[in-house]
Amino acid sequence: MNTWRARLLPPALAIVFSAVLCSAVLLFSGADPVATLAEMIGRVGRGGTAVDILNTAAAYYLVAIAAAIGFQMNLLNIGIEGQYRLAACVAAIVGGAISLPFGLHAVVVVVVGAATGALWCGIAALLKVYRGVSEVISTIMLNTLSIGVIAYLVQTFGELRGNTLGTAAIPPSGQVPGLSFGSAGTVFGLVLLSVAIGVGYALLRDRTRYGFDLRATGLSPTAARAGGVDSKKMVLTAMLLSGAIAGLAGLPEILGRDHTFTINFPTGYGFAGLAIALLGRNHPVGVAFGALLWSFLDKSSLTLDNIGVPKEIVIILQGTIVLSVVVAYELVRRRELAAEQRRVGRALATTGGDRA
Amino acid sequence: KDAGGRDGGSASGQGCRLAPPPAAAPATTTSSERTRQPLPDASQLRVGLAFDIGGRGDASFNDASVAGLDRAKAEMGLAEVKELDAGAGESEDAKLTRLQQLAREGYDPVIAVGYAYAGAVRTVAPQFPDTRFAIVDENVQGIPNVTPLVFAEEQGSFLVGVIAAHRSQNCHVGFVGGVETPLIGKFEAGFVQGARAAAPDIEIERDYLTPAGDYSGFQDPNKGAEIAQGQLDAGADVLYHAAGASGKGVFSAVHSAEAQAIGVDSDQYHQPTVAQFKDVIISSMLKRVDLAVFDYVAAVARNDLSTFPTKFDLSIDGVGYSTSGGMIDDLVPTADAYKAAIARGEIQVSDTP
Amino acid sequence: MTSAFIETAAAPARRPMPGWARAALWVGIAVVAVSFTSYQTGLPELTASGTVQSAVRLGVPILFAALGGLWAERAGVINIGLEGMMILGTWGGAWAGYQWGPLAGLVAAAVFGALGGLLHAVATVTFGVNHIVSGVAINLLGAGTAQYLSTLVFEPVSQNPRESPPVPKFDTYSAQPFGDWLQWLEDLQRVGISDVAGILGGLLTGVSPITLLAYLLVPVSYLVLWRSPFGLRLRSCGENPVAAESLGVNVYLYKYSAVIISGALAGIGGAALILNPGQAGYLEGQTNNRGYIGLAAMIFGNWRPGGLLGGAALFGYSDGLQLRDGEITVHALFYAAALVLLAVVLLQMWRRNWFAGGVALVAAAIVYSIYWYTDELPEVLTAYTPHLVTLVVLAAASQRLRPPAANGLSYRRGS
Amino acid sequence: MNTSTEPDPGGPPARAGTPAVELTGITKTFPGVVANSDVNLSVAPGEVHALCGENGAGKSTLMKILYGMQPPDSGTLRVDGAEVRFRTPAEAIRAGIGMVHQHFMLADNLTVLENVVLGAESAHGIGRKARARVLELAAGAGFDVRPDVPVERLGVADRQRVEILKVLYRGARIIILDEPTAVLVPQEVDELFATLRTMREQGFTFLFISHKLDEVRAIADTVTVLRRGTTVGTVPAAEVSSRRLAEMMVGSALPVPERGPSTVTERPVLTVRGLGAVEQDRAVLSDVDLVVRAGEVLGIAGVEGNGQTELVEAVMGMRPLRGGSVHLGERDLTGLSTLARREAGIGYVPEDRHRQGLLLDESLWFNRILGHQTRPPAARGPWLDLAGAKADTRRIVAEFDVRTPGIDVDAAALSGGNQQKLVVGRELAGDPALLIAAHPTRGVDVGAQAGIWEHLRAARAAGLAVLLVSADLDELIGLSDTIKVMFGGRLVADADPLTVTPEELGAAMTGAGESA
Ligand SMILES: Nc1ncnc2c1ncn2[C@@H]1O[C@H](COP(=O)(O)OP(=O)(O)OP(=O)(O)O)[C@@H](O)[C@H]1O
Ligand SMILES: Nc1ncnc2c1ncn2[C@@H]1O[C@H](COP(=O)(O)OP(=O)(O)OP(=O)(O)O)[C@@H](O)[C@H]1O
Ligand SMILES: [Mg+2]
Ligand SMILES: [Mg+2]
Repeated sequence: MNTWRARLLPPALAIVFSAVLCSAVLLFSGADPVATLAEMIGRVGRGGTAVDILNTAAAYYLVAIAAAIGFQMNLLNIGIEGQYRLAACVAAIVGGAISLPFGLHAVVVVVVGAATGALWCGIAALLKVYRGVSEVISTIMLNTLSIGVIAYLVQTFGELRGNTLGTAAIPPSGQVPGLSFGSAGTVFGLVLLSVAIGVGYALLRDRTRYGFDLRATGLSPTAARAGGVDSKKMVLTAMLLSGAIAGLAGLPEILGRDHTFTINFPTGYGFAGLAIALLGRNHPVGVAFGALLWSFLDKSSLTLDNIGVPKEIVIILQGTIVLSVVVAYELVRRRELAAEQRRVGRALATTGGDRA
Repeated sequence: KDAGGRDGGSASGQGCRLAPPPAAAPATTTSSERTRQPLPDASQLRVGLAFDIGGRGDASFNDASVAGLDRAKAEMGLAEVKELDAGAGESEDAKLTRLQQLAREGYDPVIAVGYAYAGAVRTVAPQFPDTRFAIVDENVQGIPNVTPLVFAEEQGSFLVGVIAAHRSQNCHVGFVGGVETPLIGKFEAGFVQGARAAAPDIEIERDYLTPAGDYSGFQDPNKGAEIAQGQLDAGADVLYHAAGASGKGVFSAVHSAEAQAIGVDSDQYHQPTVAQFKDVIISSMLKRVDLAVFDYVAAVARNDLSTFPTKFDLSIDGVGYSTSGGMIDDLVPTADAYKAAIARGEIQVSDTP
Repeated sequence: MTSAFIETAAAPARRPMPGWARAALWVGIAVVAVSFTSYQTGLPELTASGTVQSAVRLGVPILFAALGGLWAERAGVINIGLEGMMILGTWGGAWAGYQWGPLAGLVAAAVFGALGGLLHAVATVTFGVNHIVSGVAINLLGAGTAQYLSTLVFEPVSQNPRESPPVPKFDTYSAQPFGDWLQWLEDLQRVGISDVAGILGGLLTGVSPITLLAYLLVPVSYLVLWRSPFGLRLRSCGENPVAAESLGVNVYLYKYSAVIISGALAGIGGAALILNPGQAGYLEGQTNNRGYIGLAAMIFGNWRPGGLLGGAALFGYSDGLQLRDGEITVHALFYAAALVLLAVVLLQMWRRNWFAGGVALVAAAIVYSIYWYTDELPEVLTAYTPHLVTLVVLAAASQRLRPPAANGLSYRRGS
Repeated sequence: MNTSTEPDPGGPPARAGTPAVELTGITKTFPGVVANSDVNLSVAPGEVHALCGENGAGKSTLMKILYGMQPPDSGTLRVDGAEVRFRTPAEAIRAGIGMVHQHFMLADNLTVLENVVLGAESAHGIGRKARARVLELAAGAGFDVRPDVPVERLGVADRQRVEILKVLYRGARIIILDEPTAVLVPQEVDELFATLRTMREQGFTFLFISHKLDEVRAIADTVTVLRRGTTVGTVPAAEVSSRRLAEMMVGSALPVPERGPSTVTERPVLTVRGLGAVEQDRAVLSDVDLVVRAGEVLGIAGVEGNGQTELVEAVMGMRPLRGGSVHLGERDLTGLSTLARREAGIGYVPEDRHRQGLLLDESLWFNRILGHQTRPPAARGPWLDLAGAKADTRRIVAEFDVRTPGIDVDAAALSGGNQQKLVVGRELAGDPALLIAAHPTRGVDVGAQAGIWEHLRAARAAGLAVLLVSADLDELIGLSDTIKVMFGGRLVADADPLTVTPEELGAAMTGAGESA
């Protein structure tokens, strides 16, 4: 199903449906949905919101790509949450402890982040390949365990600044300068890393042998095996890759703004990543739009306090979008499949099909 | 059917061998003296308030800052207050945005509630040099338009430690922390020192729900109850909690064991969400965020921050203990003696456990 | 004419122990190991009735979630949305409980959870959506809806958008005077007797109706699912829905019922967080991933009621223990683990399975040396003992697990 | 026969003259396919009525309509003279119809008893009474059954008995058997037929589908032939020859695969030595030796489940070995991965094209890449060569007459025969030295079948070595230069395709002595 209709219709339907549902909820609770939406959109033009949306979308994009790599193979890496946080923590510790020339320093930090994410995810991968433990359960457990490991690391290697426990600051040689828009904020330099990862993912998925193996395994493990794809190896490498990309997600903020990992480091990107990957159907461009949409909803929801609308409406909106987008995809898929079968049938009938 | 619950750790002992309290001495200046100067007119001020997670209704420092502003409205005619709420696990830029939004909309002063705003205030304050910022719980220094509102939690906790030691029949008390952060560490440190000062042989249980970074420890009353039950089972009979919403669980466990509890931050005896347990809340460690906020607004209205206290400690009643319910009335002289000794500097209370 | 049946169906020479007997054996070994450890290390907490009660209280919400998972997955629907359904249950329970008392709260929690289940069923059964995807969405929706409703409904009363006002609780009941007698035995501090008394006392005292319901629902789930026509049909939908449909079973209907029941059970799990004595009302974030843990407990228990009871108990016990001086008590668990591993070694030797025995022996040595060379564990790590234990046990045992054959597959009638 | 097994006297006694089942004008279309078109069928009570027809003729579809699993587009159904309309199998069951499916419909994890009583719990519950009834029915049909064994532990013949018990338990009087003998060895077929005869005496009516014409003539009273979805005719089984039946089925003389002149050379391509494999402590392959030479088709005959699948998987490197070696030419493949073996020059037509051959939800050109993802024209180094893959897909579509509107449609949209042609075209691309073809024409219509045979012959003439596994003995005899018979995981006999008959081969396949 390669038609544009089949690709764009479901997300559009889903967003419209979710918007209608949320409008109903808003009306029910006595708020004005049009004003709410106008306020949220108007918000983008104000202050640093546009830049924040972009910056957060970059992080969301990374976690979503990490999720998408797993999804391509029907692997559910629910552990992205733990991977990006642990990776950010370890990368910040290393970044604060070493001293290298400008540029190289940041590269090392990025590599450490990716490696940490990959290793943490690798535990789940090994358990799955060699012990048959469902990655869903193991990554859920690893998410919780990562909290303890982070607490331990920050306590052991961190320092106290006021009331905040954080890792040693990364010196300027390891910081990544951003693109400043004055009072509208600064776009992180590592947003470019997200773009690069996106391009890499697109190439990998559609143009390389590895990407083919990945998709083939996801579509039919049995057919892939008969076609010479080593499924154990694919599970392992896909999980490592997913973990590595997840490990990058916290770094734009750390290298671009905070220069340290504190115990207040944001949470929740991992689950957002799963949802965004679904929204964008694992497609590099689709996921980019999904990340921007998610980030927009997040950032502009901050303004809902101003007009007295509970900002939890945005979580409902996000949940509805995810659910309705998959339902819409399924409905459109069924319709397209039937249509295609009819089309093939007709084509065969005219070329002299062998039946009836 | 169980009647009052099992007497897991209820008092059966004879109490501690108590150390004599320090000699009482004339009290030093208190805030009541300072505020005796006439209140300024704040009707020109529009205050922006940025909450930390928990937000309005947390019955803790968020609510206390609201209370301070409410009083400012009532007594100084404060014109307008704008509150913005925070979300759990949000990223730094959300905090930045919140402060910037308040500053840009012309709110002055802007009060950031919670040390989580430390980085954001450091970033935003220089961008708005004409706006005055205050931050609760973090000693941000070196930025001219930022005023820290910090407290000597360890001193207040010291006093409730003394009270706990005097009230314990088993000579065994407990501390339940929510999340093992440095800030909560100050509560633990003070409580332990206070209890030891009053009863050198006392046994003290100390537990946290979760380690640093896992903020679910402030939001899990069930685990709070289990930890408290564990301490009660171990023999503790007076528990002090600094566990946010998980404190409810502590109170309920204490309640069903018919032991005694000490609240935190505000006077929890009067707090509606735990009203069913009030008869076991013998006291609360008071952290007067309301007072600090009120004083700060007054100082801003007066346009004179030079005499504003650098730390709200016992000497200016920035921290203290409550006596609501009258369950510790007999201990007031003792506690006040310790209080005076601390205020005089005779007793130094360390802020790390 | 008869030979083929005899031949292919003939049981292997060494008839394996029935599942329940094996489970009981291992429970026995674990209890003995822990009692012995408690005696050796001088830590009565390990088997104190208080610890066991704590384990029960912590385990009950997980048990409900696990039962919810069991019902859904036995009908072939993976339910990772348990967490969201649990959250809905906490909200519903607090809302109705606040107005009409705990019993109404329990019912409302079940209804709210069931609504989440219904949504999951619509998505997965009717629309054939990937079960995990739907579950993730329901977790988002459950959390968002509860927060939104809480802002609308609770804030005016409790002054806090994240909390409900206090909710009336169930009373607790104890098997008196049996409980006192057990307490007396426990206080004697005699090896073995006191431990068993502690464990029994913990199970039988301070029991609330919800806990009782949890105890009951395990055998009831077993009887319904394995001993009733309804259960047979339901399970057949998880094993081979096409076959079931060909025999006139309305697969959609059974899947819907199963997922809705699953949601209701998860909702009751949520209610257990607010209606049991000593617990607060609704509080944002209070489920704290217990739904996921329930799912893990169910997998751990091999999709069987008795097994998931074991999973929930293990989780509740290690959580209860780590909350009581975890640095020391969890450390002592290493000693118990070494003992259990020794039992495994003996068993494998007896079966002449030298390699497995050797591995277990090495593991026992490692675990014991950790115990020997350290005095306590860092608290930041012991806080997550239950999760680590789950992971380790799954790694050791998951190859024996046997999920329903059609679990997670989407089924469409007539294709 | 034990009289206690008398079936429920629930149904009305069949009156002579009223057909037990009468289907008139049944039409059923699937997207793009007319499966049944104006089918008429009349089955007398108490007879065994056979239904014949080539693959895809619409037999299964017709039976599914009778059993309420699929609604007909038009036409009427009568059971015992009364017009019925079944929306679900439950309604058909209530009308006394039972069906044993071509692919068993059993839940492996459930016990025999549970499988039998499922859906019919209202009769005797699921407890003691049900067990007694099952044992009683089994005894009546001459089965010995252990109700508490999980079905997964049963062999095919026993599973079929469970299926029959299911039907009996529901009190069915009219029983549909869809290709019941496909999976059975001849002795088991005999046992089955004995059961059917007994039950026929007791008044049961059977609808019996089979491709094996001599079986049909052995058991059936009447035969109806379907061709391309419509009824060709109904004849008494006693009066019709197999040849005549075959002609009715295909409309002309049966196409026989022609071998053509031998092209066998002396150059060994595939050499397998001492191959062994085990599964759960059971030897599924032991000590298999074989050599396939360039230009040779080596056929493997065997009843399903005797190690053919395992042999193919072992040669393809998809199954761990317990011993032995696999050489391609001089090269030792024993430790290599499936991919490396494919790269070394093995093409592989798997036995189940849906599960193993195709990515159904992807385009034809994407499917072209599968198995060739490391080689031109599909790939260049680590990169895919999409243009090359598409061009080669167009070539396959043209050369192999794959009927499709284009190469961008999903593989799922093609009919089975066209899917199979695509798979064969793909596996013959890149000039492999060896082709492993497992059931290359299974479920494929005659036209496609002839096309596939033609391509195999052409490739063989060009020097390709072929290892052919097939359950279709005519195909095997017609195509192979050498035939080996597999039984119980061993190669037990050789046969010369020039002289061997299907009957002799069939005997050898059951392990009954050495063949010619
Ligand atoms: N569910 C379906 N959807 C689409 N087409 C179908 C479906 N079921 C059957 N068909 C088509 O209907 C035709 C008749 O199929 P049917 O299964 O009745 O054949 P059959 O005579 O049983 O063949 P075989 O001998 O292989 O069992 C086939 O061409 C098949 O492609
Ligand atoms: N849903 C479907 N869509 C398209 N084609 C189908 C569908 N179902 C079946 N077919 C085609 O119909 C053919 C026969 O279908 P069916 O499922 O009845 O197989 P069968 O009769 O059991 O075949 P076999 O004898 O090979 O086991 C298959 O070759 C398949 O390609
Ligand atoms: Mg501790
Ligand atoms: Mg068929």
